[in-house]
Formats: sequence, structure tokens, C-alpha cells
Amino acid sequence: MPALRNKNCNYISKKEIKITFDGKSYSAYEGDTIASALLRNNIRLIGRSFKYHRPRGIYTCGIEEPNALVQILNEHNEPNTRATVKRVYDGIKICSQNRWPSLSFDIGSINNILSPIFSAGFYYKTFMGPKGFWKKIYEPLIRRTAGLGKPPKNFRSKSIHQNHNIDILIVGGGLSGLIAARKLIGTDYEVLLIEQDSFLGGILKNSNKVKKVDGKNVFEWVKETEKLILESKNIKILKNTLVTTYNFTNHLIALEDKYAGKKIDINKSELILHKIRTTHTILANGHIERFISFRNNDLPGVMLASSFEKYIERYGVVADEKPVIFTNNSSTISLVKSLINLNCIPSAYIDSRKIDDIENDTKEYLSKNNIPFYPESEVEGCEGNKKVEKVYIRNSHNKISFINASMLCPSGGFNPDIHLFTQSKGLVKWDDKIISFKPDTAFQNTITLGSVSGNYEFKNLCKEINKKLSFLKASDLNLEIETNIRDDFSIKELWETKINKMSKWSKSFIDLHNDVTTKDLKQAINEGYDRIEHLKRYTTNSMGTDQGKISSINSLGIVSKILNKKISEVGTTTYRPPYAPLSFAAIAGRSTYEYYDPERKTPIHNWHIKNNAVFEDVGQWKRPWYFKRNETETMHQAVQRESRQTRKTAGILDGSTLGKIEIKGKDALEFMNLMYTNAFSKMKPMTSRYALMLGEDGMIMDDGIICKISDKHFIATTTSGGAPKVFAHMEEFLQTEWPHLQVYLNSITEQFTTFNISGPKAREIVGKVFSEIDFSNEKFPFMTFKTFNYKNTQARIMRASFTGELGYEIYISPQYALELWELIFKYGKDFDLVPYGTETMHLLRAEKGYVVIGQETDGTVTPIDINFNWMIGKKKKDFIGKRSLTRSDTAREDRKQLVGIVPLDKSQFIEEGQHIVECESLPSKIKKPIEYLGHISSSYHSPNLNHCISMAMIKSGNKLMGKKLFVSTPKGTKNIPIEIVSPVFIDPENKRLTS
Amino acid sequence: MTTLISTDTVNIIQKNFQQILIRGDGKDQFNQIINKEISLQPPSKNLEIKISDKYIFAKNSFDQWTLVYLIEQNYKEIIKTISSLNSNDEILASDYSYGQVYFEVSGENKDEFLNKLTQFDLRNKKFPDLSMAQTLIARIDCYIYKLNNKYIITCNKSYEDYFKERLVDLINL
Amino acid sequence: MILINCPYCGEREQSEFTNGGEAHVIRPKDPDALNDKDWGQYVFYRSNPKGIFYERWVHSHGCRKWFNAVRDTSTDTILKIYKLTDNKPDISEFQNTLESPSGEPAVGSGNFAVKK
Amino acid sequence: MWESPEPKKGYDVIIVGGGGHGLGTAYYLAKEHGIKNIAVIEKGWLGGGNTGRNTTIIRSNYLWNESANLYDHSVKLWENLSEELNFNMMFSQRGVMNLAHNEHDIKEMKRRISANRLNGLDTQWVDTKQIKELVPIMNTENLRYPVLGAAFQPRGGVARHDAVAWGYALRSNEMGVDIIQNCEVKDIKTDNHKVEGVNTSKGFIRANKVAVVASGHTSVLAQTAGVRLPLQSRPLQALVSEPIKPVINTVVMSNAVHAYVSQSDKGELVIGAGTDGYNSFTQRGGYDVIEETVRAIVELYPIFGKMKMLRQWGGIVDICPDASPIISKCEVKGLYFNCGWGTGGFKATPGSANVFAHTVAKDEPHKINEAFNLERFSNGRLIDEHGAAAVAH
Ligand SMILES: Cc1cc2nc3c(=O)[nH]c(=O)nc-3n(C[C@H](O)[C@H](O)[C@H](O)COP(=O)(O)OP(=O)(O)OC[C@H]3O[C@@H](n4cnc5c(N)ncnc54)[C@H](O)[C@@H]3O)c2cc1C
Ligand SMILES: NC(=O)c1ccc[n+]([C@@H]2O[C@H](COP(=O)([O-])OP(=O)(O)OC[C@H]3O[C@@H](n4cnc5c(N)ncnc54)[C@H](O)[C@@H]3O)[C@@H](O)[C@H]2O)c1
Ligand SMILES: Cc1cc2nc3c(=O)[nH]c(=O)nc-3n(C[C@H](O)[C@H](O)[C@H](O)COP(=O)(O)O)c2cc1C
Ligand SMILES: [Zn+2]
Repeated sequence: MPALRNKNCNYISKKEIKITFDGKSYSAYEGDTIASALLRNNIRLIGRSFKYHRPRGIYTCGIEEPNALVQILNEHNEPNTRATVKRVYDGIKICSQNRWPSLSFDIGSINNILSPIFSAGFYYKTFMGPKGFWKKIYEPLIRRTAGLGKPPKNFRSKSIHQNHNIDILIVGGGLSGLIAARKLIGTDYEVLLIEQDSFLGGILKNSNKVKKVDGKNVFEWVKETEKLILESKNIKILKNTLVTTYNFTNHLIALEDKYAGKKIDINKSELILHKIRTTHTILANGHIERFISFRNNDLPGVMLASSFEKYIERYGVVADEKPVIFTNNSSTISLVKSLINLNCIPSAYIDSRKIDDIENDTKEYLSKNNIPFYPESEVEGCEGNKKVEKVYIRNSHNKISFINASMLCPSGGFNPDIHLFTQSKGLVKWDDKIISFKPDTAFQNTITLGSVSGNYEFKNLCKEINKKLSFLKASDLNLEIETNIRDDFSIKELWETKINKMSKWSKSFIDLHNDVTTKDLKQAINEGYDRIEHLKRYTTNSMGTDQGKISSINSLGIVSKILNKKISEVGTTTYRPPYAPLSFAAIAGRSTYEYYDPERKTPIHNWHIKNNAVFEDVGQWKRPWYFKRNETETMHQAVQRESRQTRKTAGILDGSTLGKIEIKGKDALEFMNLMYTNAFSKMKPMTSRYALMLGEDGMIMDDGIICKISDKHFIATTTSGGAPKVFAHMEEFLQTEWPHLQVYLNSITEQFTTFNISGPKAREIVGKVFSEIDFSNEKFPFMTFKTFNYKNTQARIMRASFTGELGYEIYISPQYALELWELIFKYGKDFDLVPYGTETMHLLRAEKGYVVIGQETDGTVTPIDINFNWMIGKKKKDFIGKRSLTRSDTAREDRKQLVGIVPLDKSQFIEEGQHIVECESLPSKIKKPIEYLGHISSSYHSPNLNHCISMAMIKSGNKLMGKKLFVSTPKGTKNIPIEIVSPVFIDPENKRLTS
Repeated sequence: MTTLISTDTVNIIQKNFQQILIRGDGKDQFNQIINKEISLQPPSKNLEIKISDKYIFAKNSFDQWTLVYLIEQNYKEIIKTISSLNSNDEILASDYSYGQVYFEVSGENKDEFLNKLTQFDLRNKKFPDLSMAQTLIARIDCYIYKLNNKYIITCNKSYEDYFKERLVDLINL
Repeated sequence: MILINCPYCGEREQSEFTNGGEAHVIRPKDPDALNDKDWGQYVFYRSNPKGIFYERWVHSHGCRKWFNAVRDTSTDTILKIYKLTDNKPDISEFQNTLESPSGEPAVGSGNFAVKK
Repeated sequence: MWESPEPKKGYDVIIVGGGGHGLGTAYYLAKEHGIKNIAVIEKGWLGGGNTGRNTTIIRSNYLWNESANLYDHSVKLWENLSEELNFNMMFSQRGVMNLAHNEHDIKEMKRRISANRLNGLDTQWVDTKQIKELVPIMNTENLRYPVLGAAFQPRGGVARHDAVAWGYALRSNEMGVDIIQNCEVKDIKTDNHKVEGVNTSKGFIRANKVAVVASGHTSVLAQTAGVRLPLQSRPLQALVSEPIKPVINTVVMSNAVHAYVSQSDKGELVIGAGTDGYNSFTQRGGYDVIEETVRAIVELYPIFGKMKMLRQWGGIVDICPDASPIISKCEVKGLYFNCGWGTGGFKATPGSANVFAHTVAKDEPHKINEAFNLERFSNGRLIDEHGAAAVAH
């Protein structure tokens, strides 16, 4: 039998759709949430609870829901969806969670019987011995029972971000949010109004409390207001958008569900994450009703009173025609009125307040409508088989009676929804009148209006708004608000009712989501966990997906009673973002998957692709790692071929990713002398030099080649990965330490595409390409450079080498880069010019004994350690890092030093990262640490020597030349016998370089 | 010049362009030298743009200016300008032509569109006409110039493909 | 994410900036004259107060200019921003809201930590 | 249960900071060194500092011998801690994996694995296929920085953070240690380079030895005794998702795609973010850091895109220039520091507490913490655990 429909409801369409829940099909209306649809179909049992697998139903009508979490089977299988928020569409498939084999018969519910074991802190006290049992038996068991829903099998989101910069943000399009917005219409402020629901109106649509605003029926008033806002130029509205996060400096995050109530299009972004930067934030986000703990307050059929009312008014569904209503405050009477309007008569109205404190209108109304009235009474508990069947009432004389009913609607009062306000770091204070915390001092430009500010009186609302917004340039607005209830809110403290009847099954919950009972709280306090933060962590109270929205203040109430303290002394736990669980996909936005990190490509990139380059990531750059000559060629073969060919004739490398910095100014020389270890003073113009840059700690930071154009003008290169850091480092010292130096820096990395041609035939090739330049050794010696015009652009060629061969480095405008590269190949063809990648570059330089920063060095290596004493300008008074080189530890002679290593048996290969030891073999299981001298930093099979060559950083390396030692292997126990040699394996006399 | 995106509300075109990056102290002598070379007074206020039919001349930082050529020049001329600027010790001029890419974004929804990629405050009161800024767009460093009804965005050429993809991707979502 | 008012570009999000640690640490004029300990102090030791902190920032994704700021590290409120060429503002200009080293109240937790 | 007494007039040792390290120090002082007249003074609630807000990853696969020894000393203690304290730490040795995303990572990890092996640790290299078997939901190929392999330490894992503080508190309290909560140390009183006691919100408390284990706040306290420490305090953030059925049974960390994740026994994903780029004591941190982390998580595990963040928080970590801790005496007699654990001191809790107790009791370091002294910032003998410096080619 479907539930009654409230025909007066304006917010739900008449269009019928089909939904599926646990395999069964039901009809629903467009605009329904899962919860309203299921209630419409009289479904009460929705899921099983987290720990005890108790049957659970729908407890609330909104984001605060602790129970009704379901899995959506379309939409890639979304777990833990709030049934009370998620809107249905035709064909949506929903299933319940945390049950096996079925919702009504769930094996896990045995936990409920075993519950004494699962009491507060049970993890810590049980499941320990005997030895090994934790790891093998208990832990796997506990883990299997963990969690709620299941993650999808695969998923890729297209959620996007939208940034806003505005003057005023209004959070909440309820009564006070709308009044504030109306005030701001036509002002100079750019305003954004955000509402989580698909309709504006808040309390006006969610309840029957307000009859008229400004003389108009509330529906009409909201409609008119929305129209005026939409017509205004300065206010925008975002609906279906939930503000989740309030960061510093008025930065807020809100999540918009673009497909609320619609089937998702997987090619579009289903979620938009709004990032809002505003000058003022107006929080008008209302209040949250709290529950009351009583025996079995979790049974399906227990639903908060105002939620029940919201289902009637907002969704047009009357979940039960004869509910029992249980309250401790004055506002619940509006639910009775909603029901009476539909000719439904509540089974009972139980009010815990003293009869004299209960409003006369309420008493009269109840008696006029013949509603059984229980003043000064409370619900002791309820019972039933997977649903409420009997409600036990304790009256003022402490007598317990029961009535039959299938729904029970408690109201424990309202909490101003201070979550966002405290996220903003605003301070709250306790208010005895409303028995809750409310905002006190704002930390940012934050204004709270309406019930979030603790103002529960409609009559005061406009006054409050006018006053709090008086600092804005907007005129006052005075609207009359006519209500259906008494305006003076009254409440009596009641957190938990006294329990009479006990059974194993009976429990009084404080946290429905995490299955924490009031007994757990008491037990934890008894065990000494009496700080609110300990209680939370020991019992897991308020740590569930709802973060205790309807219950956390209640737990403070209960705890304060036991500890005999004031609630304000107990204090709250910290409210942390997000306000409600926030989609990872939305947080990530589009900057993930293919756009996780930008890719940088050189101007030659497409040529590399065409020529079968395999790429390597270096920082954000894509660099050719090696070129595959054919499908079957392995990396090893390719690298051996490229290396051999380069030493035989010539090879070319795309070096465009190298950082380049132009340095100019009258103090450029002095500056360079301070930045690098080298001395540049005596260096001749138009020559270049290999240089090292240190940190103040004396450790090598970067290297590069410095071209000196004049004492006032230099060009420096940096490593590809180090470019931004080096540039920033130079700029920092110029601005902060040596502002008196007149020097300017420009990064010109992208302005010059760079090629390295090296090999014995390099000269012949460049000679053909640039026929106007004299490349002879006399005219163009090693470590000099020339600038010249190339197609009207300025190009530069430097004679330098990282391979140990004769080499030229060409710098050319990106405009002509590709055509020049192809031209070089045209001329290079006769010489079998080979393109090579970073791996071959590394191999070739290792043969020559050159270091790679970041491979031989690791942030703990000084220039002296790698035998670069010659690069230190000893006569220089100062340079960055100089002083650190003479500290007692950096000056030690037994530091790790750079050496070369070769295996004694030339057929053996040494792996990078292995360590040099003195022992011939290792025990199969190492129990006591084994001493080592250092590690292999680079290792290659040298095609030119035809055996393995390695570089290593080892203790007192310089003294160990010629020594025979061993190198470990990744898995085996037998070490490789090796000899320590000089790290320069090829051309130690530099003949190839300089001829 | 190619049209990258054209919709009812957003249009984006891309082109190759020439540009010089100038560093200096911005004082009298500096202004005279520049003025002599390109007969345009460098803007003196930070983030200010001066525009002629040939150039956008922007002060993009405390001691840094960019000169964007709106009409393609003979490259030789540009090189000449650069080297005569550089003949002064207190000026560093670097050729930035073709190492950057250039996008013109126009259309009614340009702000909303760009604010999907950047948090930068594009509102007139924070970012008036004829001003420029250096900021992050789509997570990379960009220059953005505001000219009446359009924005010009430039970024390093190595990011060209990435940046284009991000723009097109958004239009389709 | 805080907003920082770059003295050259205006307000931008903190992610455009890089923090440079304590401000007004001057590099020794003659490093060789220092002993290991004093040199170590310069290289590795920086003040780390809870409360008022003089620090450096660089607008690394904007104008690349360095500047100084005074920030209350207990609230992340920026109290003042000034150029490198400006004088160091006196500490008495700022109100320290911390009543004790950690400034935390007896009850509750981070929520109620520090009043602005 | 532990008691909450009022402080006595004086103690043999005062430990400032009721986190895991501080409580553990009290425990070992009482148990192994027979010093029982101890107070642990905590400004808030026990374990409310970083002990209560960390992502609980435990491993010992550090590069340098000094670190490997220290952290492995700790892992060995972890292995018996539940039994020793009769409190279930839920130490789950499900293995910790460090992913390699580029050639440089591979080189760095292989070196570390080899060094670990020689130090007797169980770190091993696993290739992509093995990674897929251990963590089937990981996307290893189809991402910006593909997963190329990983260093895997099977003995690593996670433990229940709160239990550590509570377990040590219970047992040290049983041995007579006073645990004083909601008592803030305002300054450390010294005279003539010697410690006299501490001024607290509950008055002056005398002691000949004061051991400061206040993580993020250590340098603030040191300052009151005129001691400067090379520490910077930064927010470090973490977050949890909603609980789901078990999908990831290993701890996975990645530096290049900056994120680390494990799934708790309750089912939520526990995710660690990075530190903010500036000093701060707000226990909050910037939203941009969270965004970066979640981006990385979604990149590595696309299906987590459907997950939701339940809660995010921050802790204040104290970072040393070389990313290694300080467990040391100082120029003030009777004043000891255990700090600088930065983003990774939870794993060290038992080990650090154990050697620190030795240092305090004997007034000289244990062999294991000898190298973690303050002199290293003068003589240059750092224990640089930043991993290798910048990637360069
Ligand atoms: C988000 C996050 C993730 C982390 N993840 C990991 C991880 O995965 N693995 C890992 O090994 N480590 C991790 N860490 C680091 C780890 O948490 C810490 O290194 C470790 O917990 C430090 O323990 P502690 O006992 O020294 O400090 P804490 O637990 O912080 O204890 C210090 C105590 O001192 C108290 N105190 C401070 N000032 C005073 C005062 N004036 N008077 C009295 N008491 C005072 C504090 O209130 C605090 O309780 C993480 C840290 C964070 C923040
Ligand atoms: N007398 C009583 O019994 C009683 C009790 C409580 C409130 N009141 C009165 O009711 C009125 C309530 O008006 P109001 O405007 O304060 O509340 P409201 O409920 O009308 O509006 C709050 C709005 O904010 C939205 N919202 C909440 N959190 C949000 C978020 N994070 N993101 C986006 N939207 C969010 C809600 O959906 C709702 O529409 C007040 O005048 C108050 O005095 C009376
Ligand atoms: C390992 C771990 C798991 C956590 N799991 C949860 C959780 O399931 N639910 C929750 O609300 N908070 C969880 N938290 C976060 C705590 O609620 C809390 O935010 C954190 O301890 C920091 O304290 P604070 O937020 O009170 O400052 C977890 C924290 C840690 C360290
Ligand atoms: Zn700036």
C-alpha cells in the first residue's frame, strides 16, 4: 500500500518513474529522493548498521542522515550514497549495503548478540593472544567485516572546477538567506546564493511553521523572491550545491550536483566543485534537529519529527498516518498541524516538558483534535521485528505503558548548524535558552543569520538581518512573518530517557552510524577515557559518515551529566571539513588522469615520435630515452648501438630541455663569482666553462656550462630538472642579499632549442650545415662559442662535450629548430649520424667519467668528494657554500669519494645501487649489519670497452685506487670481485675532446 | 592564426608571435633608451599596459617589461632592437619570440570559462582594462593581458599541446 | 589557502607564492671568520615562533619579487606586508593574542585555539 | 585506567608532552631504568598531538645506517608491543610499498634496498606485475607518471595510533608515573645552565631532569630555556574517506605522485597529504594541499574517484634541516630533547622512547641515537634522509 500523498505539496512532480531497490521495481515521482521514494512505497528497512548489523531505516530527511546509506548500481557503483539526499531518476538501481546474504536476513547480525564483546574499545582489549593469532586470524576477520559499501570496478570522472571571486556569499537559500538576498538586489555587490536543495525556501518549504511572509503565501513569496533575484544583475543562484568547506581568508568550497535527479552522462562533468573567494560570507544555513536516546531508538520507523514533517511538506509523502510524536520542545506542534491538515491523527503526543511549560495553544490544539497527550512523559523505548511496533511511554508518575504504532517521531530540539562557522575558526558559546552552542565571535568576515545564529524567533528575523547587515550599502527590509506556531521557542533538556526494560537485544544509541550506545559512553568514562576527545576515539562516537550531526551535542549532554560538569566545560570535539562527505573526483577535478601534470615537449617532439623514440619523464619534460630502430630492438641493443655509433662517427641529442639563463649587468662578474664555485674573472670573453653551484651547506646543487660574453654578460645552462630552482636561487640572492649588485636575469630556456652533436665526424657535419663558420680547432677551440645569424635570428654554437667526443652544442630559435634538425640529418646521413637519447648520453659520459648531478650526487656530496677541487676558486673570498666545505665533517679525508669500478671477471655485470663490501659473500639471511664502503652510483655495459664500467661513491675512495674489493648483487649471496680504478675510462688525455 | 574554439559564448584563437623581454630599472635613462628604440614610452605603473597598433607594451613586474608585437616584423629588425638595447649595461633585453604561444580569448562567457582554469580574479575592479598579470592558469605560469573585450594569454611553448588540450577539453564538458 | 597581498601585484592565492622562511637573516659578510658553530647557526637555524613571525615570501608564479611579511603563525593571519627596502616593523606594532607558549585553552580542542 | 592526579612539588624527571614518544619514555624510564618518580605533563589530552593525528605508517627502510638502525629498533619493539603492554596496538604488518615513477626513483630505491639488505632489513624490489598482484586496484600504466616498480617492506605496516598512547599511559601509570593532563608547561626554568624545573599552568614543578617531547611545539619550549633548535613547524595534513569494504591491503606510498594510503580496519581510507609550505601552528593547513593529494590518489586509483572525503585535519610537525630527528642532550644540563621527527615519527615511537629513556637516565646517548645529536648542525655530519637531491640530467 503506497503512503498517503500530500496533494498540496508544490515541490514534487506528478511524473511517475521507475526505480529498483534490491532488485525489486517501484514507482516514484520525479523529484523524489531515494528515501522519499521508498517511503512512498512504504519501505522502511533500508540497510544494516555498521557494527551490529541491526536493521535500520530512514532517520532524517537530509544531509544529516546517519542510517540510510545505499549503493547506487548505475553510475559506476557508487557506495555510501545518502538516500535522503540523492534524487532518483527513471531506471536508477539502488541496493542496500552491509548485509549478506540479504537485507532482511543478514548473517552479520549475529554481532548484535555478541555485542558485549564489541563494547567500547573492544579492539584494544581483545584479540591479542595467543601469539600469531592477531595477524593470522583476528585481523583478517575484523577486516572482513569492515566498511559499508563497495567501491566500483572502474571509474573515470570528468568533474570540473569553477572559481568565483565575489563580494558576498550567502550560504543557504532558506528564509533568512532569501531575505538577505532580497535586501541585496540591485546593490553594487556581486552576490552568490548557494542552496543545497533544488528548491529555495528552506524552512518555508520543509515545514508548516510559516504561514505567510509579507502577506503572501510562502510558496508565492519564495517564487517572487527567486524571480526578483534572477532578474537582478548582481545576484546569482546555485542550487543543488552544498557548501562543504570554509577555509581561511573567506575561501569556500561548494559541490554542485549537475545531474541531480537526472541520469548521468558519462561524457560530461557530473559534479562541479565551486571554489569561492568572497569578501563577506553570510551563513544562513539553518539548524539541525537532534534526536533523543531511548531504548532501541534505532529501529526502522523512528524518524526525527521535523524530518517527518519535511517529507510531508517538501516531498508530499506521509510516511505514516498515525505516528507517535515525542518532543522536548515547543516547535514539534507544527508536525501535528501538518498531519491534521491531511486528516491524519497522531497516535500520541508525548512532551517531556512540565505541563505548565507547555504552550496553551498546543494543549488546546491537541485536545481539540483528540490527540492522546502525554505531558511530562517520555518514551522509554520501542520494540518490534525490524520495525517499530510498540512504543513504551513513561508518564509523569513513572508508570510505563505502551501503545501500538509503527512510527515514532522524536525531537530533541535544534542545533544551530555551526559546522561551517567553526570551520571558519569562529568561536561558539553555549546558550542555555536553546540548549545548544551558537556562534559567538567570528574569526573572518562572517555573518550568521537566522537559526544558525541561534535565533529561533521568526518575528525577530528581519530585525536581526537588518542589524547585522547594516554595514552594507543596502536598505532595510521589514517583512511580516506570520507563523503557525508560537514564536517563543521553549525547550527542556533531555538527552536520554530512563530505560526500564532490558534485553540482550535492546540498546540505546548515541551514534547510530557507528553503533555506539549510551552504555558505551558510560563504560568508557568509567575506564578513564573522560576527555571528550578520548571518548570520541575510544568509542568512535561521532566518527561516522554523518559525523554525529544529530547526536554529538547529545553525547556532550550525557557526558556532562556523568562528569558533573557543564557542557561548556566539556567542550566539543573539533568540527573539521568537509561539512558532508565530499567526492574525491570533484576535489581532483580535471587536473588528474591525462592532465595530472602538464607535459612539456621540445620543438622536435613530433620528429622523435616519428622516429620511434621511447620517452623518459624528466621533471615535466618528455625526453627521448632511446630510439628504437625496429620493433624487436631492445633498449639495451638500442643504447649500445647509439653509443657505438656516436663514438664511431657522430650522434645527436635533443638538449632543448636544459635550463638557460641570461645574466647581464655591470656587476654580472661579481655575481657569477658568488653563485658558482668557479672563478670567472680570468676567463676570456667568448669562452665557456663547466661550473658547479652549491647550496650554503656546501653540497652540490647543480652544474652547467657558463658562456662568458663579457664581464657584464653571461649565459648559464642548468640541468633540465634544476632549471627553475637555479633561476629562483639566483633571483633570491640578487634581490635579498645583494640588491646593490646591478644584474638582471632572464630565463631563456624556451627561447633556444638545443642540439648536441658529438663524435669524430661532428666537425664535418656542422661544417656542412653552417658553411660560413670556420670550425677548425684553431679558430674554434674547445670550450669557446660563437654567435651568428641564422635566417635572421641569432644563433649560437658552443664547442663542448658531455660524451668525451668532439662536440658542438647548437642554440637556435624554436621557429627554425625542426627544419635545422632535419637539415643536420640531411648532411649527417653520409656519416651515419645517429639520434640518441638520455640513456646513451648517460652511458657515454660515464665512459668519460663525468658525473650526473642527482646520480653521483645525492645532496650529501661536496665538490671535493667528486674530485672537483680544481673547480673551486680557492682565491675567491667567498661564494655560496664555501664556508661549509671546511667544517670538520666536510673536511674529513675519509668521506665518500668518487671512484671507478670494474669487475675482475669482465663478463660480470655490476648493478647500480649495489654496495661495495670487503667480504666475498653474504650470509643468506643477514642478521648483523654488514659494513659497506659505499654504493654504485652508475653502471653500464660499455660498448666501446666491451665490459661493465661503474662509478661509485666510497669511503676514502681516493686512497683505494687499485684495491680489489667486492660488490653485492641484488639477490645472490656471492659478491662480484672488482677493482677500484679511476672513473675516467676513455680518453683520459682528452685527445678526442680537444683535437 | 588558427581558431581553436568558437562557440556562441567563447572564442579562442591562437597565433605565433614575437616578443621581447626587457629588464631594467625603469628610471629616466631607461625610458629614454627604450623610447628611442621603439618610440613608445614604457609603462611605469606595475601591471600597466600601453598599446599601439603595433605593440602591447606591458610592465609585468618590478623591473621587467614585455613588448609584444601585434604585427609580425622582419625578425632581423627585432634582433637589431634587442642588440641595441643590450648595448646599454643597465638593460637586459632577451628575445622571447616563438618560444611562447599566444591565445586570444573573447566572447561573452570568457571570464566564467577562464575561471574554470584559474582562480585569478578577472573582475574589472581587480583587473582593469589595459592591465596585465602573471598568474597560474591550468596549473602553468601564464601572462594574461586584458584588452577591452578580450584576453591575451601567453605561456611557454613547451606547454602548447597541454594548454590547448585543457582549453578544448573544458569546452566539451 | 590564505590570500597574500603581493606589494607589486595585489591579492593572490598563497599557492602562487613560495615561502622563504625567517626574514632579516643576514648572510655573514665574512663567512671564513665564523667558527663551525656560528656558521651552522646561519645555515640551519631559523626562528620558529608561535605567534608573531617575520618571514619572507616570493611571488614565484607572478612577479617573482621577494617581500617580507609579519604573520601570526598561530592563526595564519597576515599582520603586515612590506617591501625588502622598508624598515622592519617593530614588534610592538602587533598584538600577540597568545597568552602562553601554545596558547591553547584548558578545554576543547583546535576549534577554540586562538582568538584572532 | 590511568589516574589524573594533581602534580607533586617535584619529580626526578619531568617529561613535557603526552604523546606516544613522551609516554613511552616514561614507560621505559620506569621499566628499564628504575626511575619511577616521573611526571608526564600534557597541555591537552593524552595523544592529542601528532600521535592522535597521523597516518600510522610503520617501516624501517631508511637509507642511512644510523636511521635504519634506529627505525628497525623500533619495528622490533612494535612486533611485541601489544603483548608487552597487554593492550592491542593492532600492529598490522601488511607491508609498505614505495612506488617508483621514473628512472631516478628506481635508482634511488635500488640503492636503498641494497643498503637495507646489508643492514638486515627485509626491503625488496617488486616489479609492476607483483605490484598489481598486491594492489590490483592500482593504475600502473595509464597515468601521467607510470608505476615502474616499488620498494616493498613486508614487515612494515600500520598500527592503531591512539592505542600506543593509551597503552604506554596505562602501564607507566601502573608503575607510578604521574600523568598530568590539561597542564601546560609555560617555560623551562634554568639556572646557570642547569635545569631547575618547569612553570606550568598548575604552578612550578621542580625536577633535575626535563625531557621535552612536544613535537611541533618543542622549539617554542626550548626558547624558554634559551636553547635554539634547528626546527621549523609546519602543518601536515591527512584525511579519511568514508568506510568501504576492504580493497587495499598494503600501505602504498608515492613521492612523485605525492600520496600515501592505507585502509583502516574499520574500512576508511587513511590518506596522507604533504606539508604546507610555511610555518604554522594552526593544525589546519591549506586546502590546496588536500587537493594535490586527492588528485594524486585519483590518479593512482581511479576507482577512488567515487569515494568521498569524510574528514580532513592537520597536525604540526617539527622538521629538521636533514629530515632526521634530534634525540640529544643540549648545553643546559638536565635538559633533553626528542624532536624533529617531522612527518615520520610515529613509526619510531617505541624505539625513540626506548633510547631516549636511556639518554635521560644515563645522561649519555644510547649507541643507537648517538648520531642524532645537535652537534651535527655545526660539524656537518648530517643524516640526510631527504632522499637523493633533485633529479638532474
Ligand atoms: C598528518 C600526519 C601524518 C603522519 N603520518 C605519519 C606516518 O604515517 N608514520 C609515521 O611514522 N609518522 C607520521 N607522522 C608523524 C608522527 O605523528 C609524529 O612524528 C609522532 O606522532 C610524534 O610523536 P610525539 O609523541 O613526539 O608528539 P605528539 O604526539 O605530538 O606529542 C607531543 C605532545 O606535547 C604536548 N605539548 C606541546 N606543548 C606542550 C606544553 N607547552 N606543555 C605540555 N605539553 C605540551 C602536545 O599537546 C602533544 O600532545 C604524521 C604526522 C602527521 C601530523
Ligand atoms: N520557533 C521554532 O520552533 C524555530 C526553530 C528553528 C528555527 N526557527 C526559525 O526558522 C527560520 C529558519 O530560517 P533559516 O534561514 O535560518 O533556515 P532555513 O532552514 O530556512 O534555511 C537554511 C537553508 O540552508 C540550506 N543549507 C544548509 N546547509 C547548507 C550548505 N552547507 N550548503 C548549501 N545550503 C545549505 C538548507 O538547505 C536550507 O534551505 C528562522 O527564522 C528561525 O528563527 C524557528
Ligand atoms: C588513522 C586515523 C583514522 C581516522 N579515522 C577517522 C574516522 O573514521 N572518522 C572520523 O571522523 N575521523 C577519523 N580520524 C580523524 C579524527 O577524527 C581527528 O580528525 C584527528 O584525530 C585529528 O584530531 P582533531 O580533528 O580533533 O584535531 C582518523 C584519524 C586517524 C589518525
Ligand atoms: Zn607579485
